[in-house]
Amino acid sequence: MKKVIGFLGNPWGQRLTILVIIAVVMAVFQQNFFRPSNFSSILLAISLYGIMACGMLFVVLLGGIDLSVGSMAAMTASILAMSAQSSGYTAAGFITGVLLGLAACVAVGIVHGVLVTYFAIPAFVVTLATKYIVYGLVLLVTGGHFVQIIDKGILYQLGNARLFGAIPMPEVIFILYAVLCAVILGKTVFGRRLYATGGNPVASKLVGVKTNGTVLVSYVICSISAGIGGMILASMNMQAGPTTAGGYEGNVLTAMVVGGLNLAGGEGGVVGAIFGALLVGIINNMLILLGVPSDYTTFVQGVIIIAAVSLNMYTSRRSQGLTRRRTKKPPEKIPVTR
Amino acid sequence: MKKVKRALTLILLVLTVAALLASCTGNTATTTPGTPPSASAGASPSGGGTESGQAGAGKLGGGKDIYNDPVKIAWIPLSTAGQVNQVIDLVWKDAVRIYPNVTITAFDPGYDINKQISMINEAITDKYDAIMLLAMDTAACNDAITQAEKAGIPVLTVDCGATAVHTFHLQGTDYGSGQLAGQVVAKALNNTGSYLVLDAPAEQKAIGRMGAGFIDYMNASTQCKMLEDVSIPNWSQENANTTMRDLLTKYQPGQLQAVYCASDDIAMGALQAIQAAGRDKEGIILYGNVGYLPVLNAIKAGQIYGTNYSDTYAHFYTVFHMALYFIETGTTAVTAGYTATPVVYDTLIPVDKSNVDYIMSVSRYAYVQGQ
Amino acid sequence: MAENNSLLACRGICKQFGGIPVLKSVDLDIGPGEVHALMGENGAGKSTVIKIITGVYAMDEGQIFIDGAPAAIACRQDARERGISVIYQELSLFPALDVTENVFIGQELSRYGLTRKKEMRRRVRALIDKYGFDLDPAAVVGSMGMAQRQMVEILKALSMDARLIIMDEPTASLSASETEKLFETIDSLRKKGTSILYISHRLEEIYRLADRLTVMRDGENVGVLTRDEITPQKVTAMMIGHELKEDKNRERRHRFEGNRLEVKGLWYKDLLRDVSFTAYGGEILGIGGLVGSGRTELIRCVYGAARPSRGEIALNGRPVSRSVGKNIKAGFGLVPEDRRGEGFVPLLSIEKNLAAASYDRLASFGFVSRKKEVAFATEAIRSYDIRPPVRQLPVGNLSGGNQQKVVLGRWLSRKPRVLLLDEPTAGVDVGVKHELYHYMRALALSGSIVVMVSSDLEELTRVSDRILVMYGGRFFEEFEHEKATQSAVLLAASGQHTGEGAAL
Amino acid sequence: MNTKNIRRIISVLLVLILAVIFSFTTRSFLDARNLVELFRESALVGIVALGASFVIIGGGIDLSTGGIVTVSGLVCARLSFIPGIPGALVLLAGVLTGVVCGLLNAVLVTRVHLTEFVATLASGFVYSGLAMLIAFREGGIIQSRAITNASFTFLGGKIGGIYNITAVWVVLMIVMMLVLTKTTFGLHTYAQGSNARSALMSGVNNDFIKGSGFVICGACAGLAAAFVVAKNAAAPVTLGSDVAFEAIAACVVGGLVLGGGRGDAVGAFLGGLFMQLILNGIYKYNLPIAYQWILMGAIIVLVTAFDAQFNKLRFGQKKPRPVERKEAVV
Repeated sequence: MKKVIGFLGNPWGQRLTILVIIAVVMAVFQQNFFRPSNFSSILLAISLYGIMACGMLFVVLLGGIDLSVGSMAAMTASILAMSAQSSGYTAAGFITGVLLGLAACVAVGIVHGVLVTYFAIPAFVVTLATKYIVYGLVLLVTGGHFVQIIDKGILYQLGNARLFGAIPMPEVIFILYAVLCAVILGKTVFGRRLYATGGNPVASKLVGVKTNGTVLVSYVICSISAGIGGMILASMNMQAGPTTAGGYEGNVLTAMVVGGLNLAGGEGGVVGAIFGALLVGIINNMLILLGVPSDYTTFVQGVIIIAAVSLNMYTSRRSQGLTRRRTKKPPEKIPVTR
Repeated sequence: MKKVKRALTLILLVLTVAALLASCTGNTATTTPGTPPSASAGASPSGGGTESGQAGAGKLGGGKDIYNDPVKIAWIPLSTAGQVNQVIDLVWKDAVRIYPNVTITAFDPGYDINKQISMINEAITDKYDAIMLLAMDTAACNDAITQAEKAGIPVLTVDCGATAVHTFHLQGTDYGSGQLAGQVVAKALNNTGSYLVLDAPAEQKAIGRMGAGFIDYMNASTQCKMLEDVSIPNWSQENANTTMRDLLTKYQPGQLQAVYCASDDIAMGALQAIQAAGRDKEGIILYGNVGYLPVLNAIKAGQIYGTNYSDTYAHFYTVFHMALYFIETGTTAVTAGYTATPVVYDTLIPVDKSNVDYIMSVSRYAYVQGQ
Repeated sequence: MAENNSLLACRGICKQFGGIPVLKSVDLDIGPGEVHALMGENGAGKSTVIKIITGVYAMDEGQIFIDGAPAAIACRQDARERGISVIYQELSLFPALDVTENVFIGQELSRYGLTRKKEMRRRVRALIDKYGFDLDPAAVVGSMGMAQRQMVEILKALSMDARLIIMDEPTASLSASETEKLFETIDSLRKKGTSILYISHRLEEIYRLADRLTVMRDGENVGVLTRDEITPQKVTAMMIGHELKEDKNRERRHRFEGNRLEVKGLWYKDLLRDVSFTAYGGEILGIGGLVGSGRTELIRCVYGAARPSRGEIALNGRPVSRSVGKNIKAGFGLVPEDRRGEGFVPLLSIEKNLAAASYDRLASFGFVSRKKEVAFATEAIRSYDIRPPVRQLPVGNLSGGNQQKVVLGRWLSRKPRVLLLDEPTAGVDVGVKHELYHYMRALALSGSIVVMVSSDLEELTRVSDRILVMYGGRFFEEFEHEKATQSAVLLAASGQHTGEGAAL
Repeated sequence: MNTKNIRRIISVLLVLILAVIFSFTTRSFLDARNLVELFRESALVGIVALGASFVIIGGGIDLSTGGIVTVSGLVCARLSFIPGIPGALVLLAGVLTGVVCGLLNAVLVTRVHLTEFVATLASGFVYSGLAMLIAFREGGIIQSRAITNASFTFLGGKIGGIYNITAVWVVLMIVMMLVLTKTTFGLHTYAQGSNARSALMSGVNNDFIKGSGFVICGACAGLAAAFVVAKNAAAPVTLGSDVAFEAIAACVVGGLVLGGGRGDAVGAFLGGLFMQLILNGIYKYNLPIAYQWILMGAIIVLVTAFDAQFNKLRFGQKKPRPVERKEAVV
């Protein structure tokens, strides 16, 4: 038994067990699951909130959260669509649209960073407020209507073109973005600083890490990822408006949680975020392939999240932390005086 | 540093209060709440020229003079963000241009049932003359609707009605559209084959009954077999795309002959999925609803079989005129003693390759897109 | 004192942690209404005794008598019921609650769940008047100063009608006026019959307060002195025991005139008043003084982690910048006092913690070169013998000594020009302690400046070449290595000149 | 003038400023019917905010209140169709559903040791999913059915000009103020929010306090749902769509701090009222709905920025730690 708990202890053990369970279920009920076209459709389905999950990872590693990813995506989608439409779908219009959108993301990211570090407001409240504000701004800018994208020019290619004829652009961008985030986190000095600040901000300060700067940049990266997701969505749907990417923060948060990331910060990597997004995608795909009536999907998703997270929490506490922690601190449980 | 932050926060707080004051007071200039509504029972009929040639009709009966008295109409949709709203705003602009004394206030519940109910209450408190409503739930708004009717405010519902008795209901595109689509698709499949339905979001199926209409028709008068009725969250195109791709994995070539989509967004999503899976050669019949421009173009290109086109512009223009009529005659379900809500069915035109050019020339959508 | 009339008597208490004996048959007698002081160097076992008396740890052998009768104290609750309560250095109050609520938390007077606020407030006011505190029962604790918070803690103890209050270093973070107020409080407590076990390093406090003083060294009590027997010389001699002979093979040290750190006229809050000193390369400069005398703040100002109100700091003539990052590049390094809180990142691996400060060398254009990083870490693990030598192991799982080696290794591998250390060997087992001294010595001999703040008198006198003792926010006395004795340093730390060193 | 009063005055001021502005610049704000409706409409988020304030003061957070409202509403609707069942019993069933959901949250947090954020995020999905399972169906399609049980819909109406839900909201607020200030349970909740470790040391049973916080929050959500369903005589499946976030925003505007230990029920009450006041104002001025979202977001940020600065000023502690720093488990 000891070895099994050990195996389940490390993250890869958990991920493998979950995947094996899924494979067994699908082998029994719906063999089509194993078709290559199914995997590419899952990858396409998760590529958008996969990109956002990679961005959100930077913030979660610092113990923060970003609820405004959905509204940010709607903002950049609308900006891109409107700038393309107004410029007659020229390449210049497309470029300005992209730059404008990203600039708006950077601005909101900076606002998040400043409010969380210098004004010490919890990230939950800041991003909840900006979610409302950004949605309001998008409503104002688009007048509440959807902007149609008629032309099949470069804007269309962004979301619908296929690299080497087979791989859709959103998947390509998702894979590139995931690699980029992995490199930033794993290979750059900024990545090292991010993990240090997430694990112990005071110690990082004493080692020369500008913690406030790191937090600010990670909120900007999270906003930019949401923005990129929004732009791809606009081009895939050939339209953009205030409710584009509605409710995406729910999927991204679920991906974070199911991916085994600990929301208090300091732990987890791009692989965890991607696995989380993949798992969410696979679950949705399974529910449809198994013919689960749509009314039950929310219920099943909730139960699966609880199961995945409890498994993750139970095993990691059992195999590493729990016993060690108990001896270090004085006995937690003392008799209640009342 | 600390003093700077504290000062900054205080200034910001004062600024918001000032902005509040400015935005509210500044705003009052445009609307005219200040002047009490002239309960002009006996306003003299003014022969002001009206576009629709109702010269001299003046006042029919107990209500207001819709040509001169200030009239306030509330428009409460599911949410103002959406495809169809562009045309609706166009209708209100044209309507107000013709009847300058009428102001139409658009609310935005943002798909939240509690906000919609409080907006209906708001309209009652502010003594609007009529409420045009797209009910979010067939039963939840009943109480508010009956209160409005009792307060002498006619409630006109559009597309999504309510079970409570109210003044007028214009049955739009949903159940009827499903039935009509059933006819067209059944003919195309000559009554055999299996189909999929990409339906409204699970919680909104009650107010978007296209899927139900389609399935009822298919079961009643054809041998077509329904494979699945899948709801698409948020009516969004990308969700339709991913769901359709999964369904295509499930149903291999030959197992699927037709797909009925509850809205044109969903139809475009399904089309993208079919093209991406390289199965557009199989001749799967795709049928949409409402008739947005992108779908009309796809029909022209032969990628989508057809859709039900309803002239949204005329649709809402009718509701506006009915509202004026009720205001003018002062009739509500209570005063007229209705025991059931009078329902008028809107015209639906099935569009396919043959008449798509004609429809595009007539459709307000093209006009709107072309701006 | 005869056994029977002492409030609390401990006989032959032994305790060992993981095989290492911490207490070797300790005896302690505290009479009713007596202020009994307990002194001893860090690691003499003082805090372990307290934890046993208050039921946090169980003792291996020995007996505790209360009012002459044997008493078994198994948990915090037993101690509390027998009237023993303790005030730790970092207080355990609730900033959001008011004084009354803080005092009565956990033992509220209540009828059917409803708190009897008026009754509790009346009791608190009665206690306040009885002992002459100036506290308002309804004031919110969060907005109070340190002294007032301590009074609330005392009130809390008194509210459990404590007959013995144990105070652990209470004046460490108090200003002079606040300390005076605390002494008045202790006097009024004594008059009312409450006995106090007072743990402190400050000799002048002991003279003023203590009726009796027990001195401990290396887990044994060395003797009990009554008030009139207490003299600085006797106390320090008991605390230090035999002076270690000079270790002969001590390399001749010579000063690198070229590498010097000058600090002139440093002022910082009310802790540092016009502090000036010069540290030279090639020597280990020890900084003595008591807890809370401003030593930590001094080296943090030098390092750039704290911002002094006035004063200049120069390294070889060039002014030192106020940003930690620039200083690190310029060759500074700091081993902080609170290892767990400020020393390392527990979740990150040994490798990443070691390399944390050296990415200016291990990375180019923002990209970390894995090869260099791995080499850097392996080299550090090998040369500082960090065990277990597994690069990927999170530092949180290592033992105290190895954690300190990681923190020290992080700086030593950079060959720093100035290394500042704050209590480098606190809580580290003896074996690792000597290793750390060796590394510090080697760094100094290579020409770097090493400044070590320490409360461990033996470490201070044997390791440092020159010792500056702080007292009252200023440098009080300077000792050369040859003439420095532990007792002289301890006396200097309490503001007593003994003539060995040069008065500053 | 201790800090609690100052923070409360700010909340009252916020509400008063808006009320004064609206009464002068619109014709219908001070109209009796509008005020009565305003208090009824803010009662849903208000009552849920009261429940959520217990969890927040104890240092936690509850994202599942939306799901609880929806599932409790549907339980009431289902039960109301049992012939002859008294309305009060249906109401009680709604509250019990909320309590059961709160219990599950408590078990997830205290026994399964999930963090509050993750546990309630997931349980929120479970409850709204559950609601869809027990919703009324006609021909397989979710269709909310009008409730005909008179004794139940009576509860949704008015007694003496004031809606029952508003009266219950005010009474609940008073009861909660008493519980928070006058009982040991309330004191322990504050203690746990203010300094969890030393609360444990002084004998506060943290798991019990945290658990009962979730149960109270669930009960309040169930109660609010029952009243709203009684008023509308229908239980749509989208009843609680974004109640969870609005309730937390209401608490924050009312002076509660997400770290715990500060703020009280009056703050949550005023916060709930303030949120609806903004909506009410927006409707009056024919302001495009965009301003509603922008105004709400701006005010949340401003009030919390002021709070954070203000608390640092009063308590002088280091930056309040939003997320309790995790002991190194690995």
